[in-house]
Amino acid sequence: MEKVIENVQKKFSLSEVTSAHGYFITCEKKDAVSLVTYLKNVEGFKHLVLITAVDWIKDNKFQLTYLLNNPQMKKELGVRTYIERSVWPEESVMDSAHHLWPAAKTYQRELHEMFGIDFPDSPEVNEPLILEYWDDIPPYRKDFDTKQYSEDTYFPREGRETDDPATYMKEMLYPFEGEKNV
Amino acid sequence: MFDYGEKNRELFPETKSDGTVDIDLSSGKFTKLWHGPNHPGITGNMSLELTLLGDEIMESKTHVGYLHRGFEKLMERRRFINNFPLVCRVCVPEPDFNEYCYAAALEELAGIEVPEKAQWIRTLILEMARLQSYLMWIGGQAGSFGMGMVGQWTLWARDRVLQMFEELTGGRIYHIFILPGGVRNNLTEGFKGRMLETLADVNSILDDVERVLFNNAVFKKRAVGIAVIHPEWVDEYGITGPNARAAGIPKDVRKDNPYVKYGELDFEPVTGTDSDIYTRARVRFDDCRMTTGLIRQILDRIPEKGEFKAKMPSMLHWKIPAGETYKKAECTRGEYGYYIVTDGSGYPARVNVRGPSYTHAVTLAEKMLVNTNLADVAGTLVSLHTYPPEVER
Amino acid sequence: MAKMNYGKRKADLERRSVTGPDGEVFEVDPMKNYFCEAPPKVYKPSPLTPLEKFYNWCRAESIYILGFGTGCGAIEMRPLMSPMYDAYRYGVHWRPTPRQSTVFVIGGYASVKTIKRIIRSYEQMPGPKYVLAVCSCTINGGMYWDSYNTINRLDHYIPVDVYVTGCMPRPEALLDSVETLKKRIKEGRAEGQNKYAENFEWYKANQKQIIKDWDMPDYNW
Amino acid sequence: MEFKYINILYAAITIFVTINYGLLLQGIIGKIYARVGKRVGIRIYQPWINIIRQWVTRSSIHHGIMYYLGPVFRFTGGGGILIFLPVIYGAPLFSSFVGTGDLLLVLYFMFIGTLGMALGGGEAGHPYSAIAVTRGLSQVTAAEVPLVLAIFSLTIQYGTMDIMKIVEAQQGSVLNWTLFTNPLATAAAMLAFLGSMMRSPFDVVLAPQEIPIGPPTEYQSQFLAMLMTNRTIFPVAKTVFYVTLFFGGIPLYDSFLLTFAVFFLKTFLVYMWSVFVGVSFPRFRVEQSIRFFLKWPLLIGAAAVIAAQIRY
Repeated sequence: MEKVIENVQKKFSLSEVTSAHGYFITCEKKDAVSLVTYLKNVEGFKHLVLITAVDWIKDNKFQLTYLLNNPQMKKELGVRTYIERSVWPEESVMDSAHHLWPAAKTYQRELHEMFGIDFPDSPEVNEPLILEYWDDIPPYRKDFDTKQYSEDTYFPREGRETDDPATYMKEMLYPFEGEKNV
Repeated sequence: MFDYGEKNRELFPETKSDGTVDIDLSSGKFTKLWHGPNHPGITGNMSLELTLLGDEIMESKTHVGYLHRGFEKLMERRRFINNFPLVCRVCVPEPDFNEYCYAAALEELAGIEVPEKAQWIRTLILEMARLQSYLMWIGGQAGSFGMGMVGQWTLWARDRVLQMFEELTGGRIYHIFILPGGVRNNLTEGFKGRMLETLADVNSILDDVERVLFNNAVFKKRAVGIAVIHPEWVDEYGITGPNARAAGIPKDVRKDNPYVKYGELDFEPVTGTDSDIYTRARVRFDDCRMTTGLIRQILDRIPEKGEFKAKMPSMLHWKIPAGETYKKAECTRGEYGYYIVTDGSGYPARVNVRGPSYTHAVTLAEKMLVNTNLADVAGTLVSLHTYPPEVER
Repeated sequence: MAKMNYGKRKADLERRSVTGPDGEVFEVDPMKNYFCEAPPKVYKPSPLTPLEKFYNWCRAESIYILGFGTGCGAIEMRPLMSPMYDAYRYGVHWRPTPRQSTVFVIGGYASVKTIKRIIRSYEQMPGPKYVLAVCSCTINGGMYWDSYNTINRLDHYIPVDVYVTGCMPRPEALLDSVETLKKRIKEGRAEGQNKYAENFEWYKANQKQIIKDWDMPDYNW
Repeated sequence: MEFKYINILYAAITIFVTINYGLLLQGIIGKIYARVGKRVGIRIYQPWINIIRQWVTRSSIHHGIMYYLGPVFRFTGGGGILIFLPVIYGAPLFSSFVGTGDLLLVLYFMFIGTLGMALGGGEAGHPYSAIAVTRGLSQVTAAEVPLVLAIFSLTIQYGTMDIMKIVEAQQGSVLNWTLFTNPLATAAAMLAFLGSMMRSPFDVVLAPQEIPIGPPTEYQSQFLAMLMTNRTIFPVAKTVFYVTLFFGGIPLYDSFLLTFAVFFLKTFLVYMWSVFVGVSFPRFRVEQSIRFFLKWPLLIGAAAVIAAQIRY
């Protein structure tokens, strides 16, 4: 695995390599798809496990993760890249990877719908996959408050109290243990 | 004698240069069929939009989202330990794989060592979950071809396994038994004997099913040579689990990246060659048989003494250092994975669930169903063992 | 959503003229209810009390459940059909089409996309029809009380006869709920269909509030 | 045979008795199905409640004139077979219109029920109904071919198309049954019987996992009750038809109990043949079932015709 990362480092500029809990490498946005292509075609990472995004709202960017699997080495390698986080209703844009794996299409459809990240060339990317006529902020973005939305829309039943479990249990159930551990 | 040879393509509409058919609904040659979500032949609450020419499917589109609850969003609002009741509900027939993946990912990030005995009990729970899920699936596969009897028998056997779950965990469907640091409880007294009895019942039912279903001439006629997955598709479409193994590619996370105690167990992944509905059914059935054997091995080797839970910090104030990891397990449908990102607070920054049905039900099914018969839709979907909640979560 | 392509399907719902395979041109209005435009009616029970009692007994003893697994509660429906809990003993059957079923079992949470189908199926069922709401999610949202995509209270959208609590309720609880429903039907108290007809405006307003693409007739028989 | 008005009453009684007998049979078969699946099964009287339940449905909709007439056609088919057959040979009550029509008429009635269902299901306009209608008509046509060949063989053997005479020839000894005098025709007809009983492997018409649930997808309330009544008449009428032609009919004995016992045993066993096959096999695809009927049953039927031609 270290050898693969060395090979990659010769060709692409990696800003970060972590191997504490599985191998993850970070590259620049413009390199991401070509790096993934290289990993697939040369290093044998043929199996696309998932494509997903993380919303780092404080740093104002999206992290995209391509998780690849090498069936020969039986190891996973995550490729991270950061793209600019646009303010809704503007959409962030990323290059599509559907030409490498047909399965990537679905992940990109979901990312477009749930995060508002557009993949311009990906087939059917503009068609909704999960939601129907959603006209709010894409729900997986951190600035979308699902509790507020639910309370406004779906008639919450009265009498339901929500307690923060930490304080509730500290006061009611384990007064001593709770204090000890804080 | 009655082989009509190649289909008379003159009656068909124009095919384009890439082999796809030009679908013009206004020509009156096509029928649009909304297959589901209220349809007994569809696995769960999802729907297929089929375009038919006669009995043949020209285009298929999968529509999911009927079961979307926004788990990944909800998990970001809850503490790590509060998420356990949520994760098991991602996939209803076998919740334990979710619990295991989530717990294992947290342990990895927080650096918690799981005791020996807890690992054995986890292996046992995971195999029992696999067994009950397979038993339900066999009934579904037989039922999709109109043989309801097999489903009755296997569901009885599944209920027997669920009773054992109930004894161990207190729940029939959702167990919430695997927690970070170990499991919730020790084995009950006399559990081994009762489990062996149950396994004997299950095995006798499996023998019956083998006789009635797999040696059935009509079942063979319906299932052999239908809905073939080409081995090349396996990497392209991200096919895992029994679907890949039936195509001759021995992909099994239990063997490839042994987790919990699978490294110490003696087993070989079942593979097939033909990759049609019959082979996939056969691979799953043999896998089910193998699972009963694995449970016997586990019961023999499970240590009597030992801790079943590691010493954990107070769960309510549990903060996990920043990091990201991907943990996977082999469920009945393939590779099940949790990708977790933490930022050092008491809440996860992002949880992404990778269900095997994600590619099986959407991209693969859309490709496979083209040019099959309408009568084979249910059988094909069930043989892929798709399950919608893990697609949309 | 800025770029989501919702327009393609919307065009299918517009009024247009279509040329048939034999050259005939006819007008199609998908939003028009071709069979019946009447709103639901309130049905009065038969004036002959003993007869109505007999009818209600029959309605109670022959329960056709719509085989629509709307949520995770559906997983406990299969054991009901199988040897361990055999619900056929109590006159419970499953039917695949809403036209022929009388009891709708809502298995747990209903997402917005599903509740639209639930309403359609419910309105297509012939009356008197009954609704069993299974799992906590139908009562107050349950586990998903703060989710953006699941409803919290089912009784705001369709009338509910019997609730079953628990997540997930055991098959015995489901059998017990069927017995409770039978009791209510025999006493003549399960008049969900009439309740729906009487409060039609209120139900429709609630439904339209959450379903943003109301591309179906206001009442579909 | 001259026409008497009392025969209309007799025919009505025959049909009424058959409905109740069919419902009883349905309950028993449901029980047997359940026992094979290790269940307790439905209550024996459940089919009666189900029908009444559908009759007392409050709201119902219809889709046009053929939607009304479909169940009527189907009822005509089932009832027509019954009243032109000697249900119990020698009892005037249960052989009301026998002699006014012959075998061909009964065969015609067998088909008209399916046709009625096709028209009614087609009018309902559901795509599943339309698909099921095409499936059903093609399969019934295929299954009819061996049956017609078998009946052709019978007419050669007995030299007549009069049902009364065919039954009469089979009386006396068990060895006089067509089963023993013309086993080839019986075999062909019994295979064709499977195709018309709507049980797997030939239940492509209903096929819940493929096209739920076939032609009656849009039928509800009283229309469905009518169809359910027909579904009880039709199998009984068919089994009586087969018993009459191939298994010696049901003669009238001195004791009522003995007559009923013979009637029950014969129809039940013939019915059980389709149930037995239905429990043990999954469902064919439609073209597979058509090919099945056009292969061995057709050859057996043709052989029966040739054998009858040579022998008689």
